Amino acid sequence: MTDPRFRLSETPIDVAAERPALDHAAAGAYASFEGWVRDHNDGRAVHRLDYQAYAALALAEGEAILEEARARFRVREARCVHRVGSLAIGDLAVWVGVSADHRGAAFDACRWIIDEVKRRVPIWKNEHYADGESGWLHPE
Amino acid sequence: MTDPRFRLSETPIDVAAERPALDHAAAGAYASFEGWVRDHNDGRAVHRLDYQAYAALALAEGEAILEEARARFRVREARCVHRVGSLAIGDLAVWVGVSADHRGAAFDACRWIIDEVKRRVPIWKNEHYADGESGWLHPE
Amino acid sequence: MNVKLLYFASLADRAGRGAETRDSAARTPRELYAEVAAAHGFAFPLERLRVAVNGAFVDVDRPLADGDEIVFLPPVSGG
Amino acid sequence: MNVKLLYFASLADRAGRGAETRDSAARTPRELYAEVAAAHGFAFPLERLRVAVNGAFVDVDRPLADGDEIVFLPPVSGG
Repeated sequence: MTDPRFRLSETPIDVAAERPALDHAAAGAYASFEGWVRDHNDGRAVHRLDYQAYAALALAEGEAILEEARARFRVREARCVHRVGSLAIGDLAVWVGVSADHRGAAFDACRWIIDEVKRRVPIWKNEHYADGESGWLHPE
Repeated sequence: MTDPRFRLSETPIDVAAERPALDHAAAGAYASFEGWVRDHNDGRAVHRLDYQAYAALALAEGEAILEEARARFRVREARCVHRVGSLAIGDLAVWVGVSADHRGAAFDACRWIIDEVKRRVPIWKNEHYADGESGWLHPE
Repeated sequence: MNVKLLYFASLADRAGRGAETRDSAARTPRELYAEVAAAHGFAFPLERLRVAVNGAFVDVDRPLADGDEIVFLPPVSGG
Repeated sequence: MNVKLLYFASLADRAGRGAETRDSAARTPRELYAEVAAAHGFAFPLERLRVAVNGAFVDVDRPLADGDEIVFLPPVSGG
């Protein structure tokens, strides 16, 4: 079993610890994306949020996305870690890192990966609002 | 005098130390780019390289690029640090970080900034090849 | 036939549980969803859900087998 | 008129120095480049260079003044 490229984490994501897996002597470019918990959404003040995952399928689908990215783009390595559990404003919710020989491929792959993760991976966000309400987000 | 957004560094860039300047409670997205020293270029094995800058103008031009990015894109903050001096394979040569409310603006601004830095900022690369030769790069 | 269902996010809230085992005559996920939507008052039309059986996405008209683990996935919001 | 020139990258290698002060009759950067290119054997046509005077990019036909610091910038390769 090889080291998984997509992971779920119940504890804070340590970006510095993820980085060595992306190092490659031939790679001149590294692009990364981080999703942070915002203090607002759709005009409502957000206090904190929870992420819930259907873990077995999330891991399989995340891994499939990263494999697809490696086939579609000229990249050396690509990784993603997504938080689950309870997060506060400013916390890192998701990290994507891509290394490539050239910057175009690194940017393109990184953006494609986060778009696909948000579209396909079974993870749901429950936002807790300043007014005490909360709600699971199910985008149209 | 405000904290400069663009800097030159004669010592290794500490990405973790740069990050707090980009934090913003309203920012849900952070995109970054890192340029690493590759072990090859145009088919030649590269051993190490030197970056030389016309520092006064590089700082002014870099700062202008970051100000332009903040005017062009809906971003919260944008920063860049470029190394000067002697670097080895795998060393971080340039870092760009952008925070924004949404990921589209973060990616677009990050990519635009590195493209402009490479096009406009007076910094030159001297590559030292495995065969003992070296040469300043002056792209067409 | 016995099937196991897992519920996530607003479906879990509405069902008041994260999982249940049902004795069902449903032959497909489509028939099973009609049954559990009526039982728990799920508001999502099936078209807005994806279906997974035993940890893989499947078509809603694929036959079910005894012991299958079925998940109706509401639109995701990770990232 | 006295002007100071800074040289970078391959121009510095070719000139064998990073800076020099010249007593020149050149009225513009264009005229000054013709003079220093002949003196040091610079191969770049002026069209491939950018010109900075006193730390800011300028047009090659802008008048020079006594004491100006002039830089002819070869194509950059940072990043």
